[in-house]
Amino acid sequence: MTPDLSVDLGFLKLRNPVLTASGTFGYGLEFAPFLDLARLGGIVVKGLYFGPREGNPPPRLVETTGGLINAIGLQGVGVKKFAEETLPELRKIDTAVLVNVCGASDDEYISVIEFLDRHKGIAAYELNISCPNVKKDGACPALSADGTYALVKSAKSVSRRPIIAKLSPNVTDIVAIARAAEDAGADGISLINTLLAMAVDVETRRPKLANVMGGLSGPAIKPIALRMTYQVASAVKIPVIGMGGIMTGMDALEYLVVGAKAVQVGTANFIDPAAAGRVVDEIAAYCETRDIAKVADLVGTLKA
Amino acid sequence: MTPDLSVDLGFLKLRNPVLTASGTFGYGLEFAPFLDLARLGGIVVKGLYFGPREGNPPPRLVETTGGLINAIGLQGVGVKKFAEETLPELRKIDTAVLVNVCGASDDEYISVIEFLDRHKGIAAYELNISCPNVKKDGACPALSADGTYALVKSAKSVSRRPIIAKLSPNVTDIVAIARAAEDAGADGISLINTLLAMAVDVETRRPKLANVMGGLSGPAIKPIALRMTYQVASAVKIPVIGMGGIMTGMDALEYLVVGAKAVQVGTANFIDPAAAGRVVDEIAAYCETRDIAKVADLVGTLKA
Amino acid sequence: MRQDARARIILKQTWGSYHLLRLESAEIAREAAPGQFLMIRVSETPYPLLRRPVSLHDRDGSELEIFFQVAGRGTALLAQKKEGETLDILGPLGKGFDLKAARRSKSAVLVGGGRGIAPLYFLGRELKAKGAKVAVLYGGKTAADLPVRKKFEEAGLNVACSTDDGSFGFHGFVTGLLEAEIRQVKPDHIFVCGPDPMMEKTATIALAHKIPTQISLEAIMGCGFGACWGCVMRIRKGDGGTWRKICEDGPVFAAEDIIWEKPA
Amino acid sequence: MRQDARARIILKQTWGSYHLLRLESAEIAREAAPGQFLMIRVSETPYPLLRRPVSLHDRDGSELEIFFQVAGRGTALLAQKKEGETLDILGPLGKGFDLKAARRSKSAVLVGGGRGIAPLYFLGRELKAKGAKVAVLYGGKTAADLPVRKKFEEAGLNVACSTDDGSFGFHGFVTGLLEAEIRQVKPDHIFVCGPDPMMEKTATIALAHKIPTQISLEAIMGCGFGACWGCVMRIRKGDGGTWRKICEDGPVFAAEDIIWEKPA
Ligand SMILES: Cc1cc2nc3c(=O)[nH]c(=O)nc-3n(C[C@H](O)[C@H](O)[C@H](O)COP(=O)(O)OP(=O)(O)OC[C@H]3O[C@@H](n4cnc5c(N)ncnc54)[C@H](O)[C@@H]3O)c2cc1C
Ligand SMILES: Cc1cc2nc3c(=O)[nH]c(=O)nc-3n(C[C@H](O)[C@H](O)[C@H](O)COP(=O)(O)OP(=O)(O)OC[C@H]3O[C@@H](n4cnc5c(N)ncnc54)[C@H](O)[C@@H]3O)c2cc1C
Ligand SMILES: Cc1cc2nc3c(=O)[nH]c(=O)nc-3n(C[C@H](O)[C@H](O)[C@H](O)COP(=O)(O)O)c2cc1C
Ligand SMILES: Cc1cc2nc3c(=O)[nH]c(=O)nc-3n(C[C@H](O)[C@H](O)[C@H](O)COP(=O)(O)O)c2cc1C
Ligand code: FES
Ligand code: FES
Repeated sequence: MTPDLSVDLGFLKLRNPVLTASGTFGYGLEFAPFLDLARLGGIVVKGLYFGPREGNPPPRLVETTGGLINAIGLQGVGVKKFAEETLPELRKIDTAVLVNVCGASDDEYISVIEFLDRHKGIAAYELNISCPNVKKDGACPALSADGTYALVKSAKSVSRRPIIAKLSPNVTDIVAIARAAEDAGADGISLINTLLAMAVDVETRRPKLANVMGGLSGPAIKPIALRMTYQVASAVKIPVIGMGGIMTGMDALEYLVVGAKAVQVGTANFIDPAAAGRVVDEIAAYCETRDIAKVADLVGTLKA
Repeated sequence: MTPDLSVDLGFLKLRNPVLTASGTFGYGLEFAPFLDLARLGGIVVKGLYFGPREGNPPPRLVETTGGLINAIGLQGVGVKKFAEETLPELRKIDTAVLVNVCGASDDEYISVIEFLDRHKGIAAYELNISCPNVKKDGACPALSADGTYALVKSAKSVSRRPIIAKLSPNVTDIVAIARAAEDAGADGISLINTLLAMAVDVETRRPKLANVMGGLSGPAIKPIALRMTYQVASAVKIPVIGMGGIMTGMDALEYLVVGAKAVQVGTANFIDPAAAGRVVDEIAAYCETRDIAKVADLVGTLKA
Repeated sequence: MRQDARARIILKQTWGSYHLLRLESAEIAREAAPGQFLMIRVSETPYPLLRRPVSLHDRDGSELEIFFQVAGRGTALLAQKKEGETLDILGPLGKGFDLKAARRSKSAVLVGGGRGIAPLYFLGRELKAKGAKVAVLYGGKTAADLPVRKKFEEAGLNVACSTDDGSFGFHGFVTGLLEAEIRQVKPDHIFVCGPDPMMEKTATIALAHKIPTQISLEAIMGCGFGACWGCVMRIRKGDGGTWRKICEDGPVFAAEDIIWEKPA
Repeated sequence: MRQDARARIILKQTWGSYHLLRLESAEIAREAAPGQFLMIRVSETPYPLLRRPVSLHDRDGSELEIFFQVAGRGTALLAQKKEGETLDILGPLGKGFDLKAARRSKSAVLVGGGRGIAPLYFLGRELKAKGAKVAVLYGGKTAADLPVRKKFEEAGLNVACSTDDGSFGFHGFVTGLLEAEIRQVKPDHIFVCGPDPMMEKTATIALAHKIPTQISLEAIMGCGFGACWGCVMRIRKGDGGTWRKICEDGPVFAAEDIIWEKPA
């Protein structure tokens, strides 16, 4: 008997709990040659500012043990080009499309939302209040409960679509930030964004990233991300989407067990462009062999 | 020409910049069969509470990608047994011995220091205000600037020996915590302790650690630790001792380049019990081939 | 206790998921005793990160043998090693079996389950050499899980086997064989290594019959030589029991001292 | 552009730190063009984590060749692969060389330094097949860094070599050979791949002589197919230059469009 993989975020029903993480799946279409996008629970597209953005100078990437540090700096095409060229193509694909919303100022977040609100084919906004690669030393709204509350509040006040607040792991008390987002009316929470990190080339005495610091992702961070997902899912009532180092279906299931209703696959997409589809298959296979009729029944089943 | 590996912390001169990290080198003597302890810059012994401690139930360890999560819970013999049985043996070894001081309360930290102050053969105290495995959800004084300031201040007020404050990476603003330690009179700062993390066994739906959460160490965390070491070394005047994922001499040199005056080798000691000695050799070899006369000249040479 | 970074693999045997490696490592072999173990570096990369503990299966002059079953990543990598390659090993580690206690024993019973048979071959040969009468009870899931049975017999140790599916020998758990054995001739010493439930059951039986019993425990190990305090189990020391290090104080303990806890 | 998770290695050649692998991968081979590359999974473990980009060295029916030099962890692992084993590859990636522009060229000069020679063999054969007169300039540190020289000659492509230490051919940089070549017969097209300084120097020379020149760039790559935006360099598009993806818009660019930046 094939298991029911669907999950319900309340504001959004997903075919399965596997989304692709923003910035690791381009605008989605880049992956069409490698997997059937309609098999995904959803796609979170690359972070969008209102206008096109230059991003940071290279080198932008450095590999570490089990991880990847990136300092892309959110280079991108901006909302207009996205709405005109990419969104129509994405609409043809039968999967949930979420837009990762960025802004240099609160106003920019608002303008992005107001602009996209006028275009069809977007299931929800993921508010990227946690990118470590834009301001100095990784500063971003998600580093404080107040900053998070204020931004989520104003986003909710204008948006006609659900808002998912994407949190930063570079904080002392992730639960306090999550509660602030919930109090501000966020429909859901996704975490974690990358951990502020750096690497040095001893020979040249230079940072390996032109931006000096960047965001660490990949399997190396999974234990930290899983811990934070567990803490947040245990503390808030709104649905939580977990991510960080998911490479396999079993990794994804760990997130569900600690309380995430859905997950996002990130860095794995670079290593194996079919990874997100494989994760779906592996979750299905696991449920089948263990006679789990509904994957949603696994959510929050941790015995702790 | 053999390079000069000595480094001067101001309050303490070291034969070379390589210390062993607390809790990863036992009480030191466990490693005598594998390397000549006198070749080390110094030994930081396992965290000591005043009395003997039970520690956490097993499982206490779980391996992750490039990392190790531990929840030992500071099981240990206590200061009396240490002073009577271990310290006399350590005194015979020609290397700096540092004691990692723990406490369930501020008073206990003080009693540990007052007790050890009466015994010879300790070069400095490393104040472990950052162990994530003792209180719930990793709570510890190093999570707040105030907590750090208060504890360091009272420790300094009684101690007749230098105090190194060991910081936690589980914070939003590591620089603020470091400054608090400096303002309170700390003679040095060491970082990082482990990152709060967890892992789950999907089959049993149980955490892989009996303690649910533990501290992540090893190569996986090096990019985060290096970033924090760089931020702190750039912000304070007192010497900084960096650690996190150091496996090789080149890893150690990255820490010196970003501003650490010395480093500690931790998890690597489990994998290769001769690791700390090898790191010393690799640093020496690097300096020799690059005609670097004094390793101290590499400290803080990052071009950023 | 020392490190041999280049212990050469001079023989390899494979039975399905079970593998035997014979290593040339003179100093470690010289110091080795039954029940002790090695910590083996299974990869030069940081993945997997930690060494893996494996018991000494046999010792012959300057040579050591290990016998292991693939359980996951690390043992899978170990299983890929070929003759002529070298291994980075630490050993001999732990206290091993107390042979003094066993010396006086006229009849010793060795109970091994699955991969747990590994340390019992070395032990059995030593006991036999010391003139003890040795009976080996060897349990596995199926006939395919008894690869070293013949090896015991060739060493003059008589072996009774059990399989969970009845495909070979006694149909049932090896603890069933033990109870039968005890009914015939009550042994004056029992040595056990296997899965936790099997060891716990054996302990119960042995204690009921007041037969001195030594059990070789397993735990996830960070270092193997007493430095990380990661491998503890609750062990009585006269007292009500404290966390003691399996790697250093064990891995072998007296059945009556072990406090079996339910998993976390 | 597709994934072939099981491209079989049907031939392996090794010269010191240089290696050549011939792969059976029909679909990717069919689509392949000179200057395109593969992203290769060098390990099934997460270490190293990312795929490694390697140029297409040749294509023959359903077979592909790659030629690489060991530069670190990943290429070292790739160098350990044996005939009969399979590789997980993505390809063909990137735009490759613009052969239309070159079709009219009567005389093309191919300038390769070290491992940078890799894409020029596939290119040279295609140009020759299209009837162009092809001269190959091949530079290396020493004679040992020119392993595929004979291979070019056997393909009927004449090769002039240079070595930094003078151990073979012209004593000096390959750019010296280029200047000499230009003095004799001014080529009407230049194709370049090698270390950044060598490519930058070549660009300067070519631009000075107003010779259309295509350069194959390298960058650290996260994905290889345009998804991570990690591989950018500053490229002119009429405009003053913007960060463009080497993997998708390149790796080959016109010399005049490349803005060479000093390292961060
Ligand atoms: C003192 C001692 C002696 C041992 N002797 C032998 C032997 O002679 N032959 C043999 O086949 N095995 C032996 N083992 C067990 C062996 O160490 C584990 O099977 C091995 O470490 C698993 O590593 P892995 O990477 O293959 O599996 P992993 O992928 O790490 O884990 C697979 C499964 O094995 C469990 N596991 C992991 N580490 C250990 C461990 N240290 N002990 C027990 N279970 C573990 C995990 O919880 C998991 O369920 C011994 C263990 C100890 C502690
Ligand atoms: C489009 C393209 C085509 C290439 N074709 C070939 C080829 O045909 N043959 C060949 O030998 N090499 C080729 N390279 C270079 C090759 O990809 C790198 O040498 C390799 O990725 C290094 O990986 P590593 O793990 O061995 O080294 P690492 O341990 O990762 O690093 C070792 C050194 O190589 C540098 N490096 C790492 N990644 C890259 C990269 N992607 N490009 C350039 N330098 C890098 C690092 O900065 C470091 O200095 C190509 C690169 C690109 C971008
Ligand atoms: C190259 C790269 C680019 C990213 N860009 C974004 C982004 O635009 N917006 C965002 O919210 N997160 C971005 N992230 C973070 C990921 O969405 C994800 O939160 C993080 O990588 C952890 O998941 P992973 O370990 O599976 O990669 C990016 C990550 C990487 C590696
Ligand atoms: C098993 C284990 C026990 C530890 N015990 C202590 C301790 O008692 N006191 C302390 O300050 N840090 C302790 N630590 C943290 C280390 O000293 C070090 O800060 C951390 O492991 C990062 O370094 P590494 O990545 O090189 O291991 C422990 C770490 C491990 C892995
Ligand atoms: S395994 Fe480290 S103390 Fe036992
Ligand atoms: S390598 Fe990912 S966009 Fe070029």
